[in-house]
Amino acid sequence: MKTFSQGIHPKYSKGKTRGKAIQELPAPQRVVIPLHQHTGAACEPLVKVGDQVFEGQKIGETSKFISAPVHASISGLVKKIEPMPHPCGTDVMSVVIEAAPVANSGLPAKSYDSLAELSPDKIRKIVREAGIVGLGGAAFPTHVKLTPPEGKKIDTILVNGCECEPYITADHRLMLEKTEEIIFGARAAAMATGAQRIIIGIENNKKDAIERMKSVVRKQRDFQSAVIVLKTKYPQGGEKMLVKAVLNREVPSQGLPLDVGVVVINVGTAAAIMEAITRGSPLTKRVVTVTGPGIKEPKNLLVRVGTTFKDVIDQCGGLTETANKVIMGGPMMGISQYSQDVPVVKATSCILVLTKKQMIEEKVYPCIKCSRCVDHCPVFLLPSRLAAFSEKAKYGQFEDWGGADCIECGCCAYVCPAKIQIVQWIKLAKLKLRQMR
Amino acid sequence: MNYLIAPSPHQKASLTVPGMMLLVIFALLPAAIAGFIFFGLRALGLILVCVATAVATEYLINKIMKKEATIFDWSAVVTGLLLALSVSPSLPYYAAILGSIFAIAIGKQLFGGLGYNIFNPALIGRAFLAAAFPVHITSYVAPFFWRGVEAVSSATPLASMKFQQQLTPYGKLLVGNIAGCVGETSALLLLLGGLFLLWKKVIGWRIPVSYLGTAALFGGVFWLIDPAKYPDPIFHLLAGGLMLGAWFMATDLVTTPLTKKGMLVFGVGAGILVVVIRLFSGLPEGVMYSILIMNALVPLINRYTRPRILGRAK
Amino acid sequence: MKKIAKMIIVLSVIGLVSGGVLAVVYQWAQPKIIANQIKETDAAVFKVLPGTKSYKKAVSGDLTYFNCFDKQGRKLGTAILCKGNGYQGEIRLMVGVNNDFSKFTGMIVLEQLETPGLGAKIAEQKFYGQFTGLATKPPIEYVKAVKPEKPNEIQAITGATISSRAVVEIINKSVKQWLETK
Amino acid sequence: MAGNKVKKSLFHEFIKGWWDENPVFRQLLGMCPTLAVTTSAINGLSMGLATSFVLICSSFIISLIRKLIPNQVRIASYIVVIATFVTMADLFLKGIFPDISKALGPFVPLIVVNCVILGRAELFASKNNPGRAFVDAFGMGAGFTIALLVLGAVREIFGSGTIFGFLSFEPLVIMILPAGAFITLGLLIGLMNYLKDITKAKEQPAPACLPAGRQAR
Amino acid sequence: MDLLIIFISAAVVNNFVLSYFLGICPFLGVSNKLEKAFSMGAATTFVMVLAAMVTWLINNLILIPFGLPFLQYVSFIIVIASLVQFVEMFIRKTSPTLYRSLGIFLPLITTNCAILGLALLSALREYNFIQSVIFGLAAGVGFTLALCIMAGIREELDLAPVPEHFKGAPITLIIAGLLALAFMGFAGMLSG
Repeated sequence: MKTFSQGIHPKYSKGKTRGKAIQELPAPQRVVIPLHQHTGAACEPLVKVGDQVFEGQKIGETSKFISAPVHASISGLVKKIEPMPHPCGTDVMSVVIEAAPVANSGLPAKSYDSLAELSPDKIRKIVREAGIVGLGGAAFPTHVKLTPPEGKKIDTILVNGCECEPYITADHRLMLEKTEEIIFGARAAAMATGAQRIIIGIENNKKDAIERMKSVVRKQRDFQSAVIVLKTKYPQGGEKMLVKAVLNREVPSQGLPLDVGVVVINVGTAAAIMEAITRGSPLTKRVVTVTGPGIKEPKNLLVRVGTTFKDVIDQCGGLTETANKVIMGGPMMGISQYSQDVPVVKATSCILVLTKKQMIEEKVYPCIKCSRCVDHCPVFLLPSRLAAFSEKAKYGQFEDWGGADCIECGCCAYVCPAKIQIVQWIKLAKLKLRQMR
Repeated sequence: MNYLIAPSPHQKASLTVPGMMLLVIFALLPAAIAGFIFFGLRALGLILVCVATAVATEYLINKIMKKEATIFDWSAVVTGLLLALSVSPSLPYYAAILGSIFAIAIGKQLFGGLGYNIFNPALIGRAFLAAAFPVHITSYVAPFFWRGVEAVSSATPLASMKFQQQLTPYGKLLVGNIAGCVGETSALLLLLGGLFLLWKKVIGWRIPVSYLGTAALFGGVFWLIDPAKYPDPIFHLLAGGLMLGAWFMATDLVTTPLTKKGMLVFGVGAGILVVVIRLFSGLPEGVMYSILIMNALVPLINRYTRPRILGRAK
Repeated sequence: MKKIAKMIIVLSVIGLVSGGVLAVVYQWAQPKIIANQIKETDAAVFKVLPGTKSYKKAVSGDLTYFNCFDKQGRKLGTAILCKGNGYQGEIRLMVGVNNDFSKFTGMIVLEQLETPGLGAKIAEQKFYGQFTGLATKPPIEYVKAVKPEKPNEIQAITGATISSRAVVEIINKSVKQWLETK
Repeated sequence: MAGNKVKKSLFHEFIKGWWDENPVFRQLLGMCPTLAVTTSAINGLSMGLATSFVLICSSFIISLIRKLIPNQVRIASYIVVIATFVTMADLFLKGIFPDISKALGPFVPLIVVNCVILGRAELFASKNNPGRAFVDAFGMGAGFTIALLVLGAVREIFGSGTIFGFLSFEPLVIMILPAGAFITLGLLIGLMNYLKDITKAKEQPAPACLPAGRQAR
Repeated sequence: MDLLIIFISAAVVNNFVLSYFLGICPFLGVSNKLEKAFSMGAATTFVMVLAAMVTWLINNLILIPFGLPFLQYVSFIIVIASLVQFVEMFIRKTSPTLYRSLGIFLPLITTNCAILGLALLSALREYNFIQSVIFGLAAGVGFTLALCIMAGIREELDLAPVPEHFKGAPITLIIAGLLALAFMGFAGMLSG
């Protein structure tokens, strides 16, 4: 079975939601839609306070290439446009919409039933207009990925069905319930990039998804396609790890998968592409796994972007008594939240609530150079060393020892017996280096 | 409601630094008990004195430097215990006290405390004693001497090999009823302790295996050249402090390389050095020096054995 | 050009003055240095062969020895200068043998670089005194930790076997060499 | 640094080498003999006196002839002067104190390259009149001797269990070994730094080990 | 065999820095960065080999035959100083890159006591020409070895909270002491 070198085997804790079908969360009364939900430039608002908007209407846009528009996820009135808390920890200019009946239900969206009608450019345009970004967590605008630069040939679309973060089962459910849609989206991506081959990589802890995917792939004719089963290991879902595991190609340092002829898209993204093409609907909803020991009834929910965490959590029976940490994303790379008032954004794959039991505060010891971080770093860095350089503000040495190649997966901090916040130190140094330039 | 804010990852492995130290202490216990059985109350006294002095020194230095007390990371206990196990059971108590103070104060705290020392503190203490009290540190007593009236001085297997070309039977070397340091005589119990640490993943296999392997191979080469003059590889492995050194000292996390390749380099280097010192220098035993010298090279080893970063040119 | 000339002149003058001054000092010191060396040899020879009043230096190959005579000019024996490698560096020592070459009359360590407090004990009376009266044949041997029994045995220093062994080997080697030249 | 801008009092020139600008503890100069010969107090003292002799004489002579020497051959001339005095000291010791000469071994001739001497020649004697140069050299020599004596005494007390041959207890042999020399000096300098800090809040940076004279050609 | 013993003795067992205390100044001054340490070591080794040759020639062809032993120190130090000067000029002319990496260290070598110490020891031990050269090479290698080990350790210590008063020279000296302690393992290697 294929996999990459090093990495870790955390406790996966996916059992609570693995078997639960995706339920759609009813439209909330109020949504907060940040104008910056993706990697790249923020959007400018296209609406004013008091405007009527309908579900699916584009409310934010920018002319920058690396960016993606945002859309209203409910119909109603624009209440305010001002900086609001964002799950990434900062305040971001956001459009607040309150549900209200609106006269205009929007233009009939143009949709296509078959890919044959579409040119690569057309697909990219649809993807961009629909505001699709990578739904695995990084939120990189998908149309950018589908636009290979001059002279770069893409041969493979790699569909990422690893979902290596513990607790999260959103992609797992999608692969079970929207298999055809995912394949359709992947084919669209292949068309757009000129790739000949589609490979779906799934970790072997999702046996049912593998079977389901295989049965669909078998029927697929226009592209050479295959399902590759991968050994369960974190962070297999990282692009570089996945490309290495599946194709044994190494994404160059500081490079992208397209440098080695690969485009990696998440299964959720593929499904969203299909929605945009066949139904003309922009990305206004996504699947969120709401789980963790602090949630009364863990679920997989289809949630409108902009719904506050509170609304989502309430739908799952609320928090337990002992809940004390709310995280957007998985336990390895997720961001802990100050309140439940932040909205679900396009990158929210999971709302994880942990209790005091998981949160025994760890005393930090000096690094004892046990080399566990080195043994587990999937990109072969010396993380403890990088953290020490960062701590002593030796950014030159940090760079010399390859600090910029860190993918911030958190394996080092996970295994560290001294409980040093290695990832934080590395992130800090990377930030300082960027500021110096 | 206030939620806890903490950086990712939010899930961590359970092993902690004090936990690792306690495991090391646990793994050393069989050898320490064997020392007590073979060398009597004197050995137990030495162990207690070394551990107590090491901990007290650590505590005092923390106080003087106004730093947080670090005695509960148990590393000072490990240092004291290792030092006690690697000295002769007849070492006077005052020497043991001085050695422990030197190990903690100069070998560890002067570099900034746990995690920053370049050399293994216990070995620094041992090397200090070897240089300060050369006679005490090289006088050994026969095991079970406490049954008799008076301590009988006796040569270690390595010394009898070096100076009289006398081999000691393997059985004795395995069990440990021979003259030697408090905790180094029983190769079998040390091996057990080492395997326990390996199983608990406190240490890796690379250093002990490459160290022991190189010592056996390199020693074996000389044995093949002249079996009459040089001891055989098994003798190399079982005699002296090699087992203690390979499993508990050369694997000291702080003072060994970070990289996998580096660990192999470390083990091979130490293995060659130990054979060279045993066979060609004036000393019968070279484990301590071989590890200390390799400790000094660790920064260079780390630097030149850095793994290739994923995606960087080969 | 003038500058270079000045440089050369100044340096030469300094050099000449320096050479001159040193030559004078050397003239003054040289006899004293030689006298010191003689005094040292005297002391050593007199010590290893008690009763010596005069001696004659003899050199054969790289071996130096002194034939010693008493007040009446009778040959007392020979003091042999021995050298060889010790634990850490060269050891130079002198042994005296009596005229019929039956026993050693004394030994003294002239120079050694052994470990202080350990190997350096070879320069202590307790160790080198053992050689006085030792039988010359068979060659000297050393024992460890027990009292020497045979007439050609000495006890090695505890913890400094190598240094003790080195001394024994150096003496045996030099004496053998000396016997061959006789 | 050596007080060229603001002339210090002669007394201050004399006393500075004892502590403030102690060549060993504060300027870290002349480390080789400091470490090598301080196995006993008497050796340290002898070495200190021999070095002081060379330092004083050469500083005085260099200051006398400083105006005659062209800049380019400055260092070469200094070295010759220093080497001359070193040879004199060496011959003197060999002639009169053969035991001390033996104990100090090759470290007597190595006074030639003791950075204290060339450093004083370059930084002070070449810029000051013979009187001041003499006083400065005397102070520095005294400071150097004190440092060596202290180090020698410490090492002798612990290493031989004796002081000037008296007193006795079980010695720590390590103290007379090279390792002991390094560690003792390191600890002493650390201690001096600490004392300096508590006696004077204001720290003047100790000059680097290599005096400016070495960089100049 | 004889030459091998001279080499191992000077390079490892009786390392110039760690057991003869020669070259301590550069050892303390230039050991903070590995690249610098290696360049310094290489430059010193080069000069040492040359100095070993030239001083041997002077000692055995001029000083001894003409009975001028009292000029030994003066002539040796002059030879070393001019040698360094000459090497520097030569390197500057022939290889600017080498000059850039070694050049700044060359003037410092004149007063490195290891060079004069080498010349004196080699004269004292009455080595022949080949032995002198090997001795010079070994001493240089040993010096470079000690310097590089120290530089590696000091780079490591940049990351450590060494007590304030012990930063710099004190901790370097203490490490040198511990290194000397470790190198004691080789003691007695050349006996017999």
